Amino acid sequence: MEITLSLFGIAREIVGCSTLTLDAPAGQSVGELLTHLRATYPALTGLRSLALAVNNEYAQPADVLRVGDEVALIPPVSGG
Amino acid sequence: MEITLSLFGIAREIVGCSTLTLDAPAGQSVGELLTHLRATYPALTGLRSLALAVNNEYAQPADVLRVGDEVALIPPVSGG
Amino acid sequence: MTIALTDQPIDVAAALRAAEDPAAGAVNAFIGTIRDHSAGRRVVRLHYESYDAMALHQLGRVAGQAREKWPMLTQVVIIHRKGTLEIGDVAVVVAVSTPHRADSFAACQFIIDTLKEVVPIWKKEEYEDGTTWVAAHP
Amino acid sequence: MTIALTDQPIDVAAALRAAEDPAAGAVNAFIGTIRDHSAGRRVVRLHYESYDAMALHQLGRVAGQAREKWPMLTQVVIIHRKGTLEIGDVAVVVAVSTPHRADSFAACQFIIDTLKEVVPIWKKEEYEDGTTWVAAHP
Repeated sequence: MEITLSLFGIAREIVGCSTLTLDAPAGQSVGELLTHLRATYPALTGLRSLALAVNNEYAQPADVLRVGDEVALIPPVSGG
Repeated sequence: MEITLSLFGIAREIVGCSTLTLDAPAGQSVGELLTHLRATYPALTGLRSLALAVNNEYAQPADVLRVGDEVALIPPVSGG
Repeated sequence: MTIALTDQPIDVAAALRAAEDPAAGAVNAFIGTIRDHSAGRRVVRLHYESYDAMALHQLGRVAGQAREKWPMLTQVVIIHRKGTLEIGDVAVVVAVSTPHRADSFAACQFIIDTLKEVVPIWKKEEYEDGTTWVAAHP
Repeated sequence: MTIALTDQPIDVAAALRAAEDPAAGAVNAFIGTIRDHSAGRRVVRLHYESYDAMALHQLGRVAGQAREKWPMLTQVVIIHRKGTLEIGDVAVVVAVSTPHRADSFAACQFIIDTLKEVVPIWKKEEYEDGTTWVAAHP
Protein backbone atom coordinates (compact mmCIF):
# COMPACT_ATOMS: atom_id res chain seq x y z
CA MET A 1 0.00 0.00 0.00
CA GLU A 2 1.07 3.55 -0.66
CA ILE A 3 1.79 5.73 2.35
CA THR A 4 2.39 9.47 2.01
CA LEU A 5 4.58 10.73 4.81
CA SER A 6 4.80 14.41 5.78
CA LEU A 7 8.12 15.60 7.19
CA PHE A 8 8.92 18.57 9.36
CA GLY A 9 11.83 20.42 10.91
CA ILE A 10 15.11 18.58 11.15
CA ALA A 11 13.50 15.35 9.85
CA ARG A 12 12.55 17.20 6.67
CA GLU A 13 16.13 18.45 6.34
CA ILE A 14 17.63 14.99 6.96
CA VAL A 15 15.37 13.28 4.42
CA GLY A 16 15.61 16.19 2.01
CA CYS A 17 11.93 16.60 1.17
CA SER A 18 8.71 17.59 2.89
CA THR A 19 6.60 14.68 1.62
CA LEU A 20 7.74 11.14 0.88
CA THR A 21 5.68 8.46 -0.85
CA LEU A 22 6.48 4.93 0.34
CA ASP A 23 5.31 1.56 -0.87
CA ALA A 24 4.69 -0.23 2.44
CA PRO A 25 3.55 -3.83 2.94
CA ALA A 26 -0.15 -4.11 3.87
CA GLY A 27 -0.53 -4.23 7.64
CA GLN A 28 2.76 -2.45 8.33
CA SER A 29 3.00 -1.17 11.87
CA VAL A 30 4.15 2.25 13.03
CA GLY A 31 7.19 0.64 14.67
CA GLU A 32 8.15 -1.13 11.46
CA LEU A 33 7.88 2.07 9.42
CA LEU A 34 10.06 3.92 11.96
CA THR A 35 12.66 1.13 11.79
CA HIS A 36 12.63 1.29 7.99
CA LEU A 37 13.05 5.08 8.01
CA ARG A 38 15.91 4.96 10.54
CA ALA A 39 17.68 2.35 8.38
CA THR A 40 17.23 4.41 5.22
CA TYR A 41 18.17 7.76 6.82
CA PRO A 42 20.67 6.94 9.59
CA ALA A 43 20.91 10.58 10.73
CA LEU A 44 17.38 10.14 12.16
CA THR A 45 18.84 7.81 14.81
CA GLY A 46 20.79 10.74 16.29
CA LEU A 47 17.64 12.65 17.24
CA ARG A 48 16.49 12.94 20.85
CA SER A 49 13.16 11.36 19.88
CA LEU A 50 11.27 10.37 16.76
CA ALA A 51 7.54 9.67 16.59
CA LEU A 52 4.94 9.02 13.96
CA ALA A 53 1.63 10.83 13.96
CA VAL A 54 -1.36 9.17 12.35
CA ASN A 55 -4.41 11.33 11.67
CA ASN A 56 -3.11 14.11 13.96
CA GLU A 57 -2.51 11.82 16.96
CA TYR A 58 0.75 10.39 18.24
CA ALA A 59 0.80 6.70 17.26
CA GLN A 60 2.07 3.71 19.26
CA PRO A 61 4.64 1.30 17.74
CA ALA A 62 2.06 -1.52 17.49
CA ASP A 63 -0.53 0.59 15.66
CA VAL A 64 -1.19 -0.68 12.12
CA LEU A 65 -1.15 1.74 9.20
CA ARG A 66 -4.11 1.85 6.83
CA VAL A 67 -4.55 3.22 3.33
CA GLY A 68 -5.62 6.84 3.51
CA ASP A 69 -4.01 7.53 6.91
CA GLU A 70 -2.37 10.92 7.26
CA VAL A 71 1.09 9.97 8.43
CA ALA A 72 3.77 12.40 9.60
CA LEU A 73 7.26 12.03 11.02
CA ILE A 74 7.63 14.05 14.22
CA PRO A 75 11.15 14.95 15.37
CA PRO A 76 11.58 16.49 18.86
CA VAL A 77 9.11 19.36 19.14
CA SER A 78 10.25 22.79 20.35
CA GLY A 79 7.27 25.10 20.26
CA GLY A 80 6.50 27.83 22.75
CA MET B 1 2.76 64.30 72.81
CA GLU B 2 0.38 64.85 69.92
CA ILE B 3 -0.10 61.93 67.51
CA THR B 4 -1.99 62.33 64.24
CA LEU B 5 -3.53 59.04 63.18
CA SER B 6 -4.69 58.35 59.62
CA LEU B 7 -7.63 55.97 59.22
CA PHE B 8 -8.71 53.89 56.26
CA GLY B 9 -11.48 51.59 55.11
CA ILE B 10 -13.69 50.09 57.77
CA ALA B 11 -11.54 51.61 60.56
CA ARG B 12 -12.28 55.07 59.13
CA GLU B 13 -16.00 54.24 59.09
CA ILE B 14 -15.96 52.89 62.67
CA VAL B 15 -14.13 55.91 64.07
CA GLY B 16 -16.05 58.30 61.85
CA CYS B 17 -13.16 60.37 60.53
CA SER B 18 -10.11 59.95 58.34
CA THR B 19 -7.64 61.65 60.68
CA LEU B 20 -7.66 61.68 64.46
CA THR B 21 -5.44 63.81 66.70
CA LEU B 22 -4.59 62.15 70.01
CA ASP B 23 -2.76 63.43 73.06
CA ALA B 24 -0.63 60.41 73.96
CA PRO B 25 1.76 60.08 76.91
CA ALA B 26 5.43 60.44 75.92
CA GLY B 27 6.94 57.02 75.20
CA GLN B 28 3.63 55.37 74.39
CA SER B 29 4.04 52.08 72.59
CA VAL B 30 2.22 50.87 69.51
CA GLY B 31 0.54 48.16 71.59
CA GLU B 32 -0.67 50.71 74.15
CA LEU B 33 -2.12 52.95 71.45
CA LEU B 34 -3.95 49.97 69.88
CA THR B 35 -5.36 49.03 73.31
CA HIS B 36 -6.53 52.61 73.83
CA LEU B 37 -8.19 52.71 70.40
CA ARG B 38 -9.95 49.37 70.91
CA ALA B 39 -11.28 50.59 74.27
CA THR B 40 -12.51 53.85 72.79
CA TYR B 41 -14.03 52.28 69.65
CA PRO B 42 -15.16 48.77 70.65
CA ALA B 43 -16.26 47.90 67.08
CA LEU B 44 -12.53 47.75 66.20
CA THR B 45 -12.25 44.58 68.30
CA GLY B 46 -14.54 42.74 65.87
CA LEU B 47 -12.10 43.09 62.97
CA ARG B 48 -10.10 40.13 61.69
CA SER B 49 -6.88 42.05 62.36
CA LEU B 50 -5.79 45.55 63.31
CA ALA B 51 -2.29 46.93 62.88
CA LEU B 52 -0.53 50.25 63.23
CA ALA B 53 1.80 51.51 60.54
CA VAL B 54 4.55 53.93 61.51
CA ASN B 55 6.32 55.77 58.70
CA ASN B 56 4.93 53.38 56.05
CA GLU B 57 6.06 50.20 57.81
CA TYR B 58 4.04 47.76 59.90
CA ALA B 59 4.93 48.41 63.55
CA GLN B 60 5.43 45.89 66.37
CA PRO B 61 3.51 46.24 69.67
CA ALA B 62 6.69 47.13 71.60
CA ASP B 63 7.74 49.90 69.19
CA VAL B 64 7.69 53.33 70.84
CA LEU B 65 5.95 56.24 69.12
CA ARG B 66 7.83 59.48 68.59
CA VAL B 67 6.72 63.02 67.81
CA GLY B 68 6.48 63.48 64.05
CA ASP B 69 5.84 59.80 63.26
CA GLU B 70 3.33 59.16 60.49
CA VAL B 71 0.92 56.81 62.21
CA ALA B 72 -1.94 54.98 60.51
CA LEU B 73 -4.50 52.42 61.63
CA ILE B 74 -4.57 49.44 59.25
CA PRO B 75 -7.68 47.23 59.22
CA PRO B 76 -7.53 43.91 57.27
CA VAL B 77 -6.21 44.71 53.78
CA SER B 78 -8.05 43.46 50.68
CA GLY B 79 -6.18 44.73 47.63
CA GLY B 80 -5.70 42.83 44.40
CA MET C 1 10.72 48.29 37.33
CA THR C 2 7.31 49.95 37.23
CA ILE C 3 5.22 50.44 40.38
CA ALA C 4 2.03 52.46 40.14
CA LEU C 5 -1.22 53.27 41.89
CA THR C 6 -3.76 54.97 39.65
CA ASP C 7 -7.37 56.15 39.62
CA GLN C 8 -7.37 55.84 35.80
CA PRO C 9 -8.10 52.64 33.81
CA ILE C 10 -5.02 50.39 33.63
CA ASP C 11 -3.53 50.00 30.16
CA VAL C 12 -2.82 46.26 30.30
CA ALA C 13 -1.05 46.15 26.93
CA ALA C 14 1.33 48.93 28.01
CA ALA C 15 1.99 47.11 31.29
CA LEU C 16 2.92 43.95 29.39
CA ARG C 17 5.18 45.86 27.02
CA ALA C 18 6.92 47.36 30.06
CA ALA C 19 7.58 43.82 31.32
CA GLU C 20 9.15 42.54 28.11
CA ASP C 21 12.92 42.46 27.87
CA PRO C 22 15.20 41.27 25.05
CA ALA C 23 17.18 39.18 27.56
CA ALA C 24 14.04 37.42 28.81
CA GLY C 25 12.02 34.84 26.93
CA ALA C 26 9.20 34.51 29.44
CA VAL C 27 6.61 37.01 30.62
CA ASN C 28 3.99 35.99 33.16
CA ALA C 29 1.14 38.34 33.93
CA PHE C 30 -1.66 38.23 36.45
CA ILE C 31 -4.66 40.44 35.80
CA GLY C 32 -7.26 40.83 38.53
CA THR C 33 -10.67 41.94 37.28
CA ILE C 34 -13.94 42.76 39.01
CA ARG C 35 -16.22 39.72 39.22
CA ASP C 36 -19.98 39.99 39.00
CA HIS C 37 -20.45 37.90 42.15
CA SER C 38 -18.77 37.32 45.50
CA ALA C 39 -19.64 34.73 48.13
CA GLY C 40 -22.92 34.10 46.33
CA ARG C 41 -24.03 37.74 46.13
CA ARG C 42 -24.35 39.77 42.94
CA VAL C 43 -21.77 42.56 42.91
CA VAL C 44 -22.78 45.87 41.33
CA ARG C 45 -19.42 47.67 41.60
CA LEU C 46 -16.38 48.01 43.85
CA HIS C 47 -14.68 50.86 45.64
CA TYR C 48 -10.94 50.67 46.29
CA GLU C 49 -9.36 52.87 48.94
CA SER C 50 -5.61 53.14 49.37
CA TYR C 51 -3.12 54.53 51.88
CA ASP C 52 -1.13 55.83 48.94
CA ALA C 53 2.28 56.57 50.45
CA MET C 54 2.47 53.29 52.36
CA ALA C 55 0.95 51.28 49.50
CA LEU C 56 3.63 52.49 47.08
CA HIS C 57 6.34 51.84 49.68
CA GLN C 58 5.04 48.32 50.33
CA LEU C 59 4.65 47.56 46.61
CA GLY C 60 8.31 48.50 46.21
CA ARG C 61 9.23 46.19 49.10
CA VAL C 62 7.31 43.30 47.53
CA ALA C 63 9.12 43.86 44.21
CA GLY C 64 12.43 43.95 46.10
CA GLN C 65 11.65 40.69 47.90
CA ALA C 66 10.82 39.07 44.57
CA ARG C 67 14.17 40.23 43.15
CA GLU C 68 15.96 38.69 46.15
CA LYS C 69 14.17 35.37 45.69
CA TRP C 70 14.45 35.36 41.87
CA PRO C 71 17.65 37.25 41.02
CA MET C 72 17.12 36.43 37.34
CA LEU C 73 14.03 38.68 37.19
CA THR C 74 14.56 41.11 34.34
CA GLN C 75 11.43 43.27 34.75
CA VAL C 76 8.76 43.74 37.41
CA VAL C 77 5.57 45.71 36.76
CA ILE C 78 2.89 46.20 39.43
CA ILE C 79 -0.04 48.54 38.77
CA HIS C 80 -3.01 48.80 41.13
CA ARG C 81 -6.18 50.73 40.44
CA LYS C 82 -8.08 52.74 43.06
CA GLY C 83 -11.44 54.48 43.15
CA THR C 84 -14.74 53.10 41.84
CA LEU C 85 -14.57 50.10 39.49
CA GLU C 86 -17.31 48.47 37.45
CA ILE C 87 -17.73 44.76 36.64
CA GLY C 88 -14.97 43.60 34.30
CA ASP C 89 -12.64 46.52 35.10
CA VAL C 90 -9.02 45.66 35.75
CA ALA C 91 -8.08 46.18 39.42
CA VAL C 92 -4.47 45.02 39.36
CA VAL C 93 -1.80 43.90 36.90
CA VAL C 94 1.41 42.13 37.91
CA ALA C 95 3.79 41.29 35.07
CA VAL C 96 7.32 39.93 35.31
CA SER C 97 9.89 38.68 32.84
CA THR C 98 12.60 36.07 33.32
CA PRO C 99 14.87 34.10 30.99
CA HIS C 100 12.97 30.84 31.68
CA ARG C 101 9.26 30.33 32.18
CA ALA C 102 8.99 28.49 35.52
CA ASP C 103 10.60 31.44 37.31
CA SER C 104 8.13 33.85 35.72
CA PHE C 105 5.14 31.92 37.08
CA ALA C 106 6.64 31.57 40.57
CA ALA C 107 7.72 35.21 40.87
CA CYS C 108 4.41 36.60 39.57
CA GLN C 109 2.41 34.42 41.96
CA PHE C 110 4.63 35.43 44.90
CA ILE C 111 4.08 39.10 44.10
CA ILE C 112 0.29 38.95 43.86
CA ASP C 113 0.01 36.69 46.93
CA THR C 114 2.23 38.99 49.01
CA LEU C 115 0.55 42.13 47.67
CA LYS C 116 -2.80 40.83 48.93
CA GLU C 117 -1.33 40.24 52.39
CA VAL C 118 0.61 43.42 53.03
CA VAL C 119 -0.30 46.32 50.75
CA PRO C 120 -2.69 48.80 52.45
CA ILE C 121 -5.51 48.82 49.92
CA TRP C 122 -9.10 48.10 50.87
CA LYS C 123 -12.06 47.13 48.75
CA LYS C 124 -15.71 47.66 49.52
CA GLU C 125 -18.14 45.57 47.52
CA GLU C 126 -21.42 47.18 46.58
CA TYR C 127 -24.44 44.89 46.16
CA GLU C 128 -27.99 45.77 45.16
CA ASP C 129 -28.92 45.93 48.87
CA GLY C 130 -25.81 47.00 50.75
CA THR C 131 -22.03 47.13 50.95
CA THR C 132 -19.24 45.17 52.68
CA TRP C 133 -15.59 45.88 53.37
CA VAL C 134 -14.05 42.67 52.02
CA ALA C 135 -12.31 40.39 54.57
CA ALA C 136 -12.76 42.91 57.38
CA HIS C 137 -14.47 40.50 59.77
CA PRO C 138 -13.63 36.87 60.66
CA MET D 1 -12.12 29.28 23.85
CA THR D 2 -9.66 30.66 21.30
CA ILE D 3 -7.02 28.44 19.64
CA ALA D 4 -4.94 29.92 16.85
CA LEU D 5 -1.81 29.44 14.79
CA THR D 6 -0.78 32.54 12.87
CA ASP D 7 2.02 33.88 10.70
CA GLN D 8 1.01 37.43 11.67
CA PRO D 9 2.16 39.31 14.81
CA ILE D 10 0.12 38.26 17.86
CA ASP D 11 -2.09 40.99 19.31
CA VAL D 12 -1.41 40.34 23.00
CA ALA D 13 -3.96 42.87 24.23
CA ALA D 14 -6.70 41.25 22.15
CA ALA D 15 -5.69 37.81 23.45
CA LEU D 16 -6.02 39.04 27.03
CA ARG D 17 -9.40 40.64 26.35
CA ALA D 18 -10.56 37.31 24.91
CA ALA D 19 -9.55 35.64 28.18
CA GLU D 20 -11.49 38.01 30.42
CA ASP D 21 -14.89 36.95 31.69
CA PRO D 22 -17.35 38.73 33.98
CA ALA D 23 -17.66 35.53 36.07
CA ALA D 24 -13.89 35.31 36.56
CA GLY D 25 -11.77 37.56 38.73
CA ALA D 26 -8.38 36.15 37.73
CA VAL D 27 -6.58 36.11 34.42
CA ASN D 28 -3.13 34.56 34.13
CA ALA D 29 -1.16 34.99 30.95
CA PHE D 30 2.12 33.57 29.75
CA ILE D 31 3.85 35.37 26.89
CA GLY D 32 6.83 33.73 25.25
CA THR D 33 9.13 36.14 23.44
CA ILE D 34 12.27 35.70 21.36
CA ARG D 35 15.40 36.05 23.51
CA ASP D 36 18.59 37.55 22.18
CA HIS D 37 20.67 34.62 23.40
CA SER D 38 20.35 30.87 23.85
CA ALA D 39 22.80 28.51 25.55
CA GLY D 40 25.40 31.28 25.49
CA ARG D 41 25.08 32.11 21.77
CA ARG D 42 23.74 35.35 20.36
CA VAL D 43 20.47 34.71 18.52
CA VAL D 44 19.77 36.78 15.41
CA ARG D 45 16.25 35.51 14.67
CA LEU D 46 14.08 32.40 14.85
CA HIS D 47 12.13 30.34 12.36
CA TYR D 48 9.04 28.45 13.53
CA GLU D 49 7.66 25.60 11.46
CA SER D 50 4.35 23.92 12.25
CA TYR D 51 2.41 20.82 11.23
CA ASP D 52 -0.67 23.00 11.15
CA ALA D 53 -3.53 20.47 11.20
CA MET D 54 -2.00 18.38 13.98
CA ALA D 55 -0.80 21.42 15.91
CA LEU D 56 -4.32 22.88 16.04
CA HIS D 57 -5.75 19.47 16.98
CA GLN D 58 -3.19 19.04 19.78
CA LEU D 59 -3.69 22.59 21.05
CA GLY D 60 -7.40 21.79 21.34
CA ARG D 61 -6.56 18.61 23.25
CA VAL D 62 -4.33 20.51 25.67
CA ALA D 63 -7.12 23.04 26.27
CA GLY D 64 -9.55 20.14 26.84
CA GLN D 65 -7.19 18.48 29.33
CA ALA D 66 -6.89 21.76 31.20
CA ARG D 67 -10.70 22.04 31.39
CA GLU D 68 -10.87 18.52 32.82
CA LYS D 69 -8.28 19.30 35.49
CA TRP D 70 -9.66 22.79 36.26
CA PRO D 71 -13.42 22.62 35.60
CA MET D 72 -13.75 26.20 36.86
CA LEU D 73 -11.81 27.55 33.86
CA THR D 74 -13.98 30.22 32.27
CA GLN D 75 -11.80 31.07 29.24
CA VAL D 76 -8.78 29.53 27.51
CA VAL D 77 -6.81 31.37 24.84
CA ILE D 78 -3.78 29.83 23.09
CA ILE D 79 -2.17 31.62 20.16
CA HIS D 80 1.10 30.44 18.59
CA ARG D 81 3.06 32.31 15.97
CA LYS D 82 4.83 30.64 13.05
CA GLY D 83 7.28 31.83 10.38
CA THR D 84 10.28 34.09 10.93
CA LEU D 85 10.46 36.01 14.21
CA GLU D 86 12.85 38.72 15.30
CA ILE D 87 14.26 39.37 18.80
CA GLY D 88 11.50 40.54 21.14
CA ASP D 89 8.68 39.21 18.95
CA VAL D 90 5.92 37.29 20.71
CA ALA D 91 6.00 33.57 19.84
CA VAL D 92 3.17 32.32 22.02
CA VAL D 93 0.44 33.62 24.31
CA VAL D 94 -1.51 31.45 26.73
CA ALA D 95 -4.21 33.22 28.74
CA VAL D 96 -6.81 31.70 31.04
CA SER D 97 -9.42 33.03 33.41
CA THR D 98 -10.79 31.47 36.59
CA PRO D 99 -12.83 32.74 39.54
CA HIS D 100 -9.82 32.50 41.89
CA ARG D 101 -6.21 33.25 41.18
CA ALA D 102 -4.33 30.09 42.22
CA ASP D 103 -6.23 28.07 39.59
CA SER D 104 -5.34 30.58 36.90
CA PHE D 105 -1.60 30.20 37.58
CA ALA D 106 -1.78 26.38 37.71
CA ALA D 107 -3.90 26.00 34.56
CA CYS D 108 -1.82 28.45 32.52
CA GLN D 109 1.42 26.73 33.54
CA PHE D 110 -0.03 23.29 32.70
CA ILE D 111 -1.03 24.50 29.25
CA ILE D 112 2.34 26.03 28.31
CA ASP D 113 4.28 23.08 29.79
CA THR D 114 2.13 20.55 27.91
CA LEU D 115 2.16 22.59 24.71
CA LYS D 116 5.95 22.47 24.70
CA GLU D 117 5.88 18.68 25.06
CA VAL D 118 3.25 17.65 22.54
CA VAL D 119 2.38 20.32 19.98
CA PRO D 120 4.17 19.73 16.64
CA ILE D 121 5.92 23.05 16.22
CA TRP D 122 9.66 23.33 15.65
CA LYS D 123 12.00 26.25 16.06
CA LYS D 124 15.30 26.83 14.35
CA GLU D 125 17.57 29.37 15.93
CA GLU D 126 19.67 31.49 13.63
CA TYR D 127 23.03 32.75 14.96
CA GLU D 128 25.59 34.96 13.27
CA ASP D 129 27.47 31.82 12.14
CA GLY D 130 24.87 29.08 11.70
CA THR D 131 21.53 27.61 12.70
CA THR D 132 20.23 24.89 15.06
CA TRP D 133 16.93 23.05 15.34
CA VAL D 134 16.27 23.55 19.06
CA ALA D 135 16.24 20.40 21.24
CA ALA D 136 16.63 18.10 18.23
CA HIS D 137 19.68 16.26 19.55
CA PRO D 138 20.45 14.88 23.02
